[in-house]
Amino acid sequence: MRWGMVIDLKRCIGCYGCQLACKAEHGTPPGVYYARVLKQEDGEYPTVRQLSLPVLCNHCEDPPCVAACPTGASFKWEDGIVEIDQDLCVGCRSCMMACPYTNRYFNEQPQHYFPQGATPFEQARTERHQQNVVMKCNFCRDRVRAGKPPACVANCPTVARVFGDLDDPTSEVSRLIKERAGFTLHPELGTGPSVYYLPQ
Amino acid sequence: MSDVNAKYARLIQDLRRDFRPQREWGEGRGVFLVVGHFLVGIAAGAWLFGLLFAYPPGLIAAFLLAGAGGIAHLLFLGRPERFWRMARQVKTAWVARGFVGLTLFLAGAVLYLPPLVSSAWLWTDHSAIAWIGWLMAAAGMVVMIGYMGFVYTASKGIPFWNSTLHPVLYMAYALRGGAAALLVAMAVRGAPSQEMLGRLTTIWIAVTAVVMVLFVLEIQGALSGGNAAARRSVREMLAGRVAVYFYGGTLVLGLLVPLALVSGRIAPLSLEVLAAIGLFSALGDFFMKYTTIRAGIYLPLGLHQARVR
Amino acid sequence: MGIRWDAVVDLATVDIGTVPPPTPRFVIDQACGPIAVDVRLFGALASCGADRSFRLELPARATIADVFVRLGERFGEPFLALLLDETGAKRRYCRLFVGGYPVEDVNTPLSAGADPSEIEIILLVAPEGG
Amino acid sequence: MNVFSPRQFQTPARDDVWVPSSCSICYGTCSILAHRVDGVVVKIEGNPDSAVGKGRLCGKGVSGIMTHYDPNRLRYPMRRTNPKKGLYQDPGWKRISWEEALDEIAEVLRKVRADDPRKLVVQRTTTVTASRVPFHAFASAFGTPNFSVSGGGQHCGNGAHLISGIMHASWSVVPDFDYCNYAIFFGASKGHSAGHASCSNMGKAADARVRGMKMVVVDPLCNFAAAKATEWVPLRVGTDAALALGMCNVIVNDLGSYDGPYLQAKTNAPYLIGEDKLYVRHAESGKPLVWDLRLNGPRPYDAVAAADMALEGDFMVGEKPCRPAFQCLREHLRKFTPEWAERVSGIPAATVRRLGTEFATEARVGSTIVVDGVTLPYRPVAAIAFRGAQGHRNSVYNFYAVDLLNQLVGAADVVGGCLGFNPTSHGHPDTGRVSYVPSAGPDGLMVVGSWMGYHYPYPPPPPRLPKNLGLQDLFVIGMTSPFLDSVDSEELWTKFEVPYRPEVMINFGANLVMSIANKDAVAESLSRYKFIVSFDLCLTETSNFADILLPDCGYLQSLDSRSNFPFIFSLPGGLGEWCWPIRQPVLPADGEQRQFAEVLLELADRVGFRADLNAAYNAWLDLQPPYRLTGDERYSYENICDRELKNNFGAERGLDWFKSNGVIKWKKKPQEVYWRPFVDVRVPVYWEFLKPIGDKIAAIAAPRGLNVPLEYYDPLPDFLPCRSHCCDKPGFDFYGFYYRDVVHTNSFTMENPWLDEAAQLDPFSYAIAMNRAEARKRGFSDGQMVWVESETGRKVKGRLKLTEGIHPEGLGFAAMCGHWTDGQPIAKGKGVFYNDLLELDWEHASPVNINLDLCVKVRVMAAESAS
Repeated sequence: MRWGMVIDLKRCIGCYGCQLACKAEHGTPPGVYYARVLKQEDGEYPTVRQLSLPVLCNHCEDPPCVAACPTGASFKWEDGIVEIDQDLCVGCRSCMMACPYTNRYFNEQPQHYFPQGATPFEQARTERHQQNVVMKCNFCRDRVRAGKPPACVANCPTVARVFGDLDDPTSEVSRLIKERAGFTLHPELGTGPSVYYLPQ
Repeated sequence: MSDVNAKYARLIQDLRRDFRPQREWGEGRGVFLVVGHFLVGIAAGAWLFGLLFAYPPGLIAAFLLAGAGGIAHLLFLGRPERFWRMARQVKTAWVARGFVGLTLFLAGAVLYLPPLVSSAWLWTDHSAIAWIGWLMAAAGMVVMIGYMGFVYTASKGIPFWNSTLHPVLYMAYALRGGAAALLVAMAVRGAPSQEMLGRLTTIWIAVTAVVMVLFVLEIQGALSGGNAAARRSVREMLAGRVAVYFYGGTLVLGLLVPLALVSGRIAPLSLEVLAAIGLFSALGDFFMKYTTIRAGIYLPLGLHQARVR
Repeated sequence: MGIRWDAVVDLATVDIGTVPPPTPRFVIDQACGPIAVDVRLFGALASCGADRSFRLELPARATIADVFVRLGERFGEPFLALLLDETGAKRRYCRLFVGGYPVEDVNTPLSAGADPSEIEIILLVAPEGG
Repeated sequence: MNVFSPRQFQTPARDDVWVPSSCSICYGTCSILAHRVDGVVVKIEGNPDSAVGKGRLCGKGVSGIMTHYDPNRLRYPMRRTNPKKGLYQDPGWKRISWEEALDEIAEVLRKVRADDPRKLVVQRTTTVTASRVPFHAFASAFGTPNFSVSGGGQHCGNGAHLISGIMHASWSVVPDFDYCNYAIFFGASKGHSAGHASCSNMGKAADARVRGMKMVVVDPLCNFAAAKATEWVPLRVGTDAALALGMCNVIVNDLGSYDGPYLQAKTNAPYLIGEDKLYVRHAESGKPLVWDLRLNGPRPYDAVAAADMALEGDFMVGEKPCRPAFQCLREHLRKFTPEWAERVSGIPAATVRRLGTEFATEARVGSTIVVDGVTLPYRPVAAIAFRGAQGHRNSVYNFYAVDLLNQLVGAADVVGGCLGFNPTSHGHPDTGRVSYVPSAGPDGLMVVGSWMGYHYPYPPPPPRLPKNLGLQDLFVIGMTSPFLDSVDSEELWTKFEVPYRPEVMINFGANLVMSIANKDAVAESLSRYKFIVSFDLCLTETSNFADILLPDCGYLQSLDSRSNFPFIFSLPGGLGEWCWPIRQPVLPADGEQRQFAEVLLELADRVGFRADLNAAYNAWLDLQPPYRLTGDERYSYENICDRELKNNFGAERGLDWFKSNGVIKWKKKPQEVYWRPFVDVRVPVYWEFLKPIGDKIAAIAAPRGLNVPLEYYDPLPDFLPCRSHCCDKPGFDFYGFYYRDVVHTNSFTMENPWLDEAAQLDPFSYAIAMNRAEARKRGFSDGQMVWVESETGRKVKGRLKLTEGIHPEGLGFAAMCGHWTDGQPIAKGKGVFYNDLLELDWEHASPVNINLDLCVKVRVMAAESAS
């Protein structure tokens, strides 16, 4: 059992639906993004391509962040999901330096979005998060265990995201990776990401 | 705009960039991490030379520096009240190892030092307790000299730090710092012998040479290594955000001034001058670490790479 | 362009749907005798001087068109111009309901039931964007 | 995997429910499930039960929570204490009670209604689709024809909707994503960003990409649609018609691969045109004549089999030389050579030729396909235009020219072609409602079966000396008008002897100061009003001009019975399901907020025209016995919604049923989606009706000193330059234009901190896009602050984003940002206020559909860098 995600760059239009659905799901404070969409361009006028790359924690098979964490706050579940136990984090941020995908955030930003203070939503959601610890995506583990896909997957208007078991060769994720030449980011680092991308 | 809001605004700007600078270590409260690493390194070196030269003031200085270094680390942590948890992952995490090393060292020093200073102590410097202390401190010292570089090498997110030279470089820093600390100590408490002072000076010059060579190799490696982020880091250091600290701190204060002093042209080599050399070189080491850390640029997530692969 | 475009589909076999017949679903009684209708004017029509509710007596087999003629006689051309365009056709934004059912075709005959059928007329706002 | 229905989430123990409702962050109005836990909305997800969004939302939709919980929301009615009105005048708001507010408003309305009801202007934002009926009903009942949708229409707008209506009987067009193989987009982002049925289209477009649909995107900027296209074709801003006409010429005159049978059967191509450019008509019936090839003589169009109608040739009818409309079109197109197109648009002639050839080839003219057992014409190509192509002075011809591509190859509302959004509905199987089908109007040309208002695109009413402040009854091709607010409105009203002036405005959520053109023009027109009452969520730059502010309920606190009707507006087009969702309150009103619809009913009672309002609701909702509102009885808005639902879906399916079920849906039939072959209507490939209208308008306007350039009323499309194309002022070498951003809705969402944050992270959202090479030439660097100045000296400031993805002459701005009100602290100072560069007058409006010209020639100057 190893949870993984496939993101189809051919489908993705970079609408930020995932990034914002994630914000709503986790109530992350300003400056903390479990999911993001990167925009870059490639080529020269007029043969140029605008590219969108949705990123999130890769839940690596061999996660450098876990190795670098002195307290064991960063750890890996048996289902492959890498998570942070915020009660254990001392905020040394070694994991942020260790993660080659810059998907970890140190929660020292403002804790609410409006100058007037926390909204009822933020009181209910954001205030569950501890300050001065490192935060990141956990593949919506609670949703997954309740039989629902992660928020970013469930919401994607272009259905660009598929979630499933990478260990099961018959799962849709495995099939897509095989059929459409799925690839991971920075494979040369040997981290074994569980997030795969399908080419444009 | 308040401090947090300023941080937030800057984070947003950073996230828009292809090459995002690391700001967690070395900026704001992060500067305490640099100070901590700096002090702990010197402490380890000082302890080493203190033992070699059987020079108690050096050992005391080392102990004080290590203590200060520990405190600096606590000031850096997001959750200092949980510091003790850092011992948990020694198996994999260099930070954990460093923490254990420092703890060993401090504890050991507490056992070993007192009888050395006052004869009227609960146990003598030849007692088993003292010997255990000596062993613990020595072990801690070894870890403290060794671990720091690996913390950076293990940081896959910052290509500039990945070089295998980093650990060696940090060991050299420790020795150079240690030598410097001893010079200062001797300036304050008086040198046991001219001959010892001479040897120490020679060691300092030798280590300094090694540090310089290693540093140049590291820069050269980063430039030739082919990693855009690493090259970007070097640019930050030589011509970017932290260039001023590099030239002013590392080169002028840390290298030119001490060399000028060593040359003896400015003033005859007195104990005070050697102390000054020690201080300046230590300062230089600080800035060398500071600039290296500040120049850290995260490995970018290239969409081109993602697309073409 | 080999195939006849308009011969492609078989109108006979496919349910192509139609707009519900414009003819209202109230009884159309062919019996002779005058028809009485209560006319109610709303909105702009009500607030332009005309009395907003009155009864009209019309001959047998009268149609909506006849009602318009009477309205013209009663309130004059400017008023009628609000309801009909220069070509004499009912303006689209002039909505007309007989016995509660919408009527578009002005040639629709009126019923001659026992109780007079009620005619509601209102002008709706035309433009919209977005 | 995540398909769950709202019901199974009801847990009695504590408050934890998923409430089915409708989004309202943009007019796309996707169906949502709002998750409420202990009285707090903690999540908004798409409603998988609904065809609108199919359970998925865009970034804006999921962020609605923060718009709802904005602490800057208005909570109490307020009255201004500072009589002086101006852009930077502090109104000095003072809290008042609803009683005071309603009394004062009712008093004002009573006076003006007694005096002249037309002095009331009702204005609404288009964002809340369901506000359409309540405000239209109110205006109709009150008796004013003066209705405005603020910047809506002017910006999206008069060309796109007019021509989609005339040619496809719908509000907008979209490729048949299920079957299309080759789509060419002109300044459109359908399926890739904002817009009607945006989320649903995103999914359909993605499926099409994976299926292998080729997409060519013609746009000065390589962004949302272009990023996913097989080919991006940059062009000079506002010259879309040139490319389209060049392609038409290639298709008709070089390749001759047009769909003759379609043109014969479904267009006015065979109608005979005389030298006066008008139809040659049958003496008795007055019907247009066609040339009957079998009898070799002229006969009324409805008396001849389509196959026998001549498309080409020169004929004599009596003494009159004439030729089929198609012959005229064909001749007319000859002058639009690819080389000419290149000169105008900057697109290489070779590319124009290639695109024309590809389009004609991919059209597979003459082919058929079987869908759900029904044999249908198959034309898997679509030419789609929207906001970008039509937002110009040459609005009509740009859009007309693009749609001609579809008409020439018969790719209109058939499988794989260009589809209107749901132009034909046979209604719900149980009730047969709501059902509508396009019908044949004057001269056999198509009249829409369903529309947003009663100003139908065809047939246009005869022009008259205008009585409406917007002058749409003179410029009858136009729909929404700039003349309510333009700098020359008073001048125009005087010229045309408009017998009254606007005095009172009811504004619903529209931020007119920012949403139409430069703020000074709008400010001037707003300060002319004696009294303005504004329903708002937060203070806006426009509410600054209001006398009384009313705190509206947000969409999570509101009830509406028709989130997505009319279907032609924002129900996804193409195959799939019909779907009727509602909106229902998830949370109670905060403070003294009240939903606008209830307030309007209350006002009608106080002013004393409830009977008229009831009648107006009956008419707008087509309520029929037994659900009609009677007399002046006081119905609540909830009651009216309940009646509409029962009226449409049967007694058992009232509001309660919808509250627990969320939506009702039923399958679309192929003959509804691909209706064109089944409905005997023709569309104009030769706009004969335009000429007489132009002449009539000129006859009214000329004597009154307004020159109407008649070249805009020629029956056949041409390329007519915008003002910006004629600017030769030295230094002014960029065409400024704006585009809709994917994370923002008009000027509304910058105050939502999640969306604002996403926009800040995006390289383009708050920046000004400039071609990198051009920037280098001028010594500009990425991230530099610059001033952008129009010919007339209007200036906006912004941060440059250098990109390879923009035409060298283009300067791209996203959305309508740059707020300055303190009432929206998050939005304040973010992004660039592009509209402030736009002129608002007759000179910059299309003389035919009065669409505002949204491009402007500008120069760029370095500004002292900030941030």
